[in-house]
Amino acid sequence: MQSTQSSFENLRNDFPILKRTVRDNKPLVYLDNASTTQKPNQVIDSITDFYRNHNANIHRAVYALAEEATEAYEATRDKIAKFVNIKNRQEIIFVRGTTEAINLVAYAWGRPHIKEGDIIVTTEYEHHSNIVPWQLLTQEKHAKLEYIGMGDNGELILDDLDKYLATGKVKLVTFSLMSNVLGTITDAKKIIEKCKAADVLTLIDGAQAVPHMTVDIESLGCDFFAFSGHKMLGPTGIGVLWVRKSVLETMVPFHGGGDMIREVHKYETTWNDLPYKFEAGTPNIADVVGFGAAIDYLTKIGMDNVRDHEIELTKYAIEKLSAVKGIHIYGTKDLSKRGGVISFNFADVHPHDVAQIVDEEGIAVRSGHHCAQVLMERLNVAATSRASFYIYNTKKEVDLLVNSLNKVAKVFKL
Amino acid sequence: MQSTQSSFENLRNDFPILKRTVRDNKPLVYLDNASTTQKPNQVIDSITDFYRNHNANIHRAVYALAEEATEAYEATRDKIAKFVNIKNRQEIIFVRGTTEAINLVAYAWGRPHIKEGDIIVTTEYEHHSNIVPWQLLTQEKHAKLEYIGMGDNGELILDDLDKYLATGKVKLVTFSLMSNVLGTITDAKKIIEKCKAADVLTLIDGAQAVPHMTVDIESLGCDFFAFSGHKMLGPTGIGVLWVRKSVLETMVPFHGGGDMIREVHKYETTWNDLPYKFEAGTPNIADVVGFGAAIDYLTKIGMDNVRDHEIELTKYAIEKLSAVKGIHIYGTKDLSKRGGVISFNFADVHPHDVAQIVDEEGIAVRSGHHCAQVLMERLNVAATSRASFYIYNTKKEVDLLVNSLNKVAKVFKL
Amino acid sequence: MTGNADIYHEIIIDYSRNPANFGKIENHDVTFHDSNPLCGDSIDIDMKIDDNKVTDIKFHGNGCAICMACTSVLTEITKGKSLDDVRKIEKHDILSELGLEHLQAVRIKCALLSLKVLKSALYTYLADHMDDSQGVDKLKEEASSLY
Amino acid sequence: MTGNADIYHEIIIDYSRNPANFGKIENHDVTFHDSNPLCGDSIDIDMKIDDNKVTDIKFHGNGCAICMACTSVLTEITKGKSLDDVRKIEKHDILSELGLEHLQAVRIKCALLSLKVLKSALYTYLADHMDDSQGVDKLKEEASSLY
Ligand SMILES: Cc1ncc(COP(=O)(O)O)c(C=O)c1O
Ligand SMILES: Cc1ncc(COP(=O)(O)O)c(C=O)c1O
Repeated sequence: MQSTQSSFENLRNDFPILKRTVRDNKPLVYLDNASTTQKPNQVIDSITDFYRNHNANIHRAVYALAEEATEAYEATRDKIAKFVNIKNRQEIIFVRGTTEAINLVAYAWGRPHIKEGDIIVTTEYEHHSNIVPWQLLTQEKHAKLEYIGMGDNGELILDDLDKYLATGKVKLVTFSLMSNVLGTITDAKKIIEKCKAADVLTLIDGAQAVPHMTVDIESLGCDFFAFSGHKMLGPTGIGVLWVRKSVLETMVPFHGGGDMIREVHKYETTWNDLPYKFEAGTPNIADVVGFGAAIDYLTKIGMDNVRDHEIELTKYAIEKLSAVKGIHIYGTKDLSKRGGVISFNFADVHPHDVAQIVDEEGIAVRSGHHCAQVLMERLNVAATSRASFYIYNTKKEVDLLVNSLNKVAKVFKL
Repeated sequence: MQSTQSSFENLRNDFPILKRTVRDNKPLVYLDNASTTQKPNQVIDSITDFYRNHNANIHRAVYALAEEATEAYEATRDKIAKFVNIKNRQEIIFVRGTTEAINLVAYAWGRPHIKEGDIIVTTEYEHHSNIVPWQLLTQEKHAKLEYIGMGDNGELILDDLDKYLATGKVKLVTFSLMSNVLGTITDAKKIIEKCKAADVLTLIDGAQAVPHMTVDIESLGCDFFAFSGHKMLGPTGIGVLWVRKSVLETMVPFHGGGDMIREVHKYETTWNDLPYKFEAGTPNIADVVGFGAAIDYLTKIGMDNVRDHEIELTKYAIEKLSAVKGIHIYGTKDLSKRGGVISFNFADVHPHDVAQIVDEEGIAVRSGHHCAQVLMERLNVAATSRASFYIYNTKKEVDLLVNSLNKVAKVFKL
Repeated sequence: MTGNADIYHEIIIDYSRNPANFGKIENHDVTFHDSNPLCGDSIDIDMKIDDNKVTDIKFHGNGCAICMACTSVLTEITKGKSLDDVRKIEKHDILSELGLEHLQAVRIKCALLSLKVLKSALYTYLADHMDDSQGVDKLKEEASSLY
Repeated sequence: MTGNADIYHEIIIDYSRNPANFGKIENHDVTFHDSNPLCGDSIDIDMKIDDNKVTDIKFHGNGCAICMACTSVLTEITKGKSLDDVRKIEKHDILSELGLEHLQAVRIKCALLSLKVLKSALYTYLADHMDDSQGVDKLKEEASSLY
């Protein structure tokens, strides 16, 4: 596919919800893609097809349907491996989403490895799901949680990392590859290089990065990587945890139950091979299949094209929004260092009120703390409004957003 | 709806997969319902409709789609409350399935409450998901896991429970309301009565019971109750944990992340109200909605009618199978004490070989240990074959199963 | 779906910029803090209570126009009332005052956060000052089931 | 989907009722146990090894007809072979012997469980008897990636 605005316009036909109107017959302008994305027919149909033609539980039965279901389920593992460049499919664990992935690491790796006095390092711009699990873990183990600070340009201050690494007590450095509030793309290579030199493991929260740019886990060199299907055209309820095999082998089971065992006896149990040891119980089979369809869809477009499209939209949006009197945009304006997530505030109007008024015009933007209250404290605001783009968004939609902000100005007499 | 065989025959039209053929153009006879059930159009369509018309993340945004998605998601909580008689919707937590539900209890209730020397009691006929989490917990805490034994009639020996309760050390008794191998319906009222008298909490694994009979959690009087959507016409990836509020209030968070917090600061965090404290991250929204459609569907049929239909089928199947030379059926033949799950062995033929040969005739039965290896040890077998029924199965399908067993006899020269 | 834009009438906008009873009471008899986990709105209410009457009430915190306007109205209604009468304040009293009866579910939480804080403050005060633990429990239940 | 019923030919049925080399070796030089987590099939292999040759091999355990037949054939192939030759045994050697080349994925595990056990046993033996840790690691990898 060619990366032109018009070819991206054509994609819109694949997304039935984009034909909807909301409120007073206004066409839907969906700009909350950092929260969750819409789904193309290809993904919806693959789920329907699974239930209509192949549904069965996987791995355990010999009959035809079970064979087909297992094949479809495992095929997604291979698609993921290819999509983000993972060499060994045994390292890919299906989870509900990024949140479960990170909690799995905190329990199954963190509890046996983190000891009193150890340090886990996160950053000031993390999503709650990359903060709270580490608070719980460090509190339990009497270890410490430290933060890499953020500069006013929305980028991390890596000197902070050096300072913590110098203590020799750091066991894990965990960070988002792209901020869900500011869109900042983290300099992962530099962080991982420093951590490797200090023999410290790294976890990447890829929830915002994987949907929007080419990601190559092999060449990043991290040890854990997490992302969610629903933020990249896939269904809700499915995500991925990748763990380097040498690390995965040092982890204890997370959930006990069916499929993760080798032999269960009354008083002792042995574990299944990787990755099944970490996939207890009936998994979300149909949505794994649907996730595979989402990856096919994105692969066909090409992730570099997705990124180009979003850079173009973001550039246009920053220009247009900056021209509105009273709008303050957070984060860097260097487009090579940011994704298509734009957080802003509008004079003294609370983001909730902004969101509510633009919603009357059919425009869906998010307002609030975006599950990043530590960052809100750092920015010294209670909340922001946020517009975030995906492949189906257009410049015309940016114009509609800007127009609707004029209505906010009118209501609030700005 | 009237509970006649013909009205149940009509239901088959709602299930597109039942029109499929498998292998050599054989019509599909699906008899692995204890593992997972097929889905009616009503459920499939509700998922499709969600993605085509209402998809958004829930709870946090003010725009129209988010409002609709949140309403649809929360409506299922109310449907569940009504379906299994739960008085307080705040006690209902959405999880991936029964396995996650039980693990959640083991972590969030078990870890703060179980101490060295305490006893947790389970039973010999539990699914691995109601054994392994307790092995992990009791090993960590230097506590003990004990088993209520099973008699040759497939029923629990409740004297064992008395013996353990008499020690005064039991903190939890956990059991399946219906065995997934033998179909035995546990005498839950009697167990709970004994436990209440001893001030001991009870957990019910309702994975097999809720799909097949009327369940009234309020009148059962247990403290924890778990079940899975995919075993009752619902999508994969969604299940329920119910916890009595007074117990839920003593539980620590399980997963940390978005939606489960009230306020996150760098070094401390406060928790959201129930049940959200236990629902971290983006949940499996579309499948929660689909689960609601499954409950609507079952409600319309009436669970007493479902039970009657299955008793009739089971009676017929036990008669027919017993007439085949070399077939041994496990468990009780008292139909008032068992559900529609029939485990059997056929002379010296390994269940895998039975399953494979009948699969050639289009018949899907399960073979293996059914995630119940402790029960297999108790029965002194490595595996069994298992046929399990649901609303769409017919007597004709039972006949086809019996016919296909004749082919097994021929191949193995019985 | 009905339109919601008309909720932003003059009174709401005015209150949001000039909230009533905004501030702190240094020597309060009771104070309570709560926040809305979904959006981060955050409210503290301080009260002076003499002779079972709310003789002064002030709030501070951060919220949207709806939240600020409702909190303003709530404090105005509360001031001077007996504790018994404060207990009787219902969501309808605030919503109707501002024409917000048809607010959508997610914004109801913005509108009623302050009522939740007020009821919790009252509960806290009463728990310290009365023996009737049953009445206090009922109040606690009431506060937590407001939305 | 192709039919699979023809896999149940005479030889398989015979082996399943009368497995070759079934039993235990009391004074074995190496033994290994593994099971198939999905179905519960479970196999132990004992070997006598003299002068880098498998001089005796026996197995016991429980499995379906496919598992029993494949294990029988595997032990027959193995007996008398040098360790180097045992290392070279591949899945194809067993599957083709029994006409099982087109077995579906889930049954492949029944067919190859014993090969996995054999390779693991060999790895265990070599780890104790040789210094070339690299070769041993490779063998371990090989065993675990059989299916
Ligand atoms: C009795 C019982 N408990 C628990 C489970 C586990 O349920 P799930 O795989 O949906 O987590 C099952 C189903 O396999 C079951 O039959
Ligand atoms: C950066 C980041 N991390 C983690 C998450 C959590 O993902 P999920 O809600 O799918 O578990 C999100 C999305 O909300 C996110 O943007």
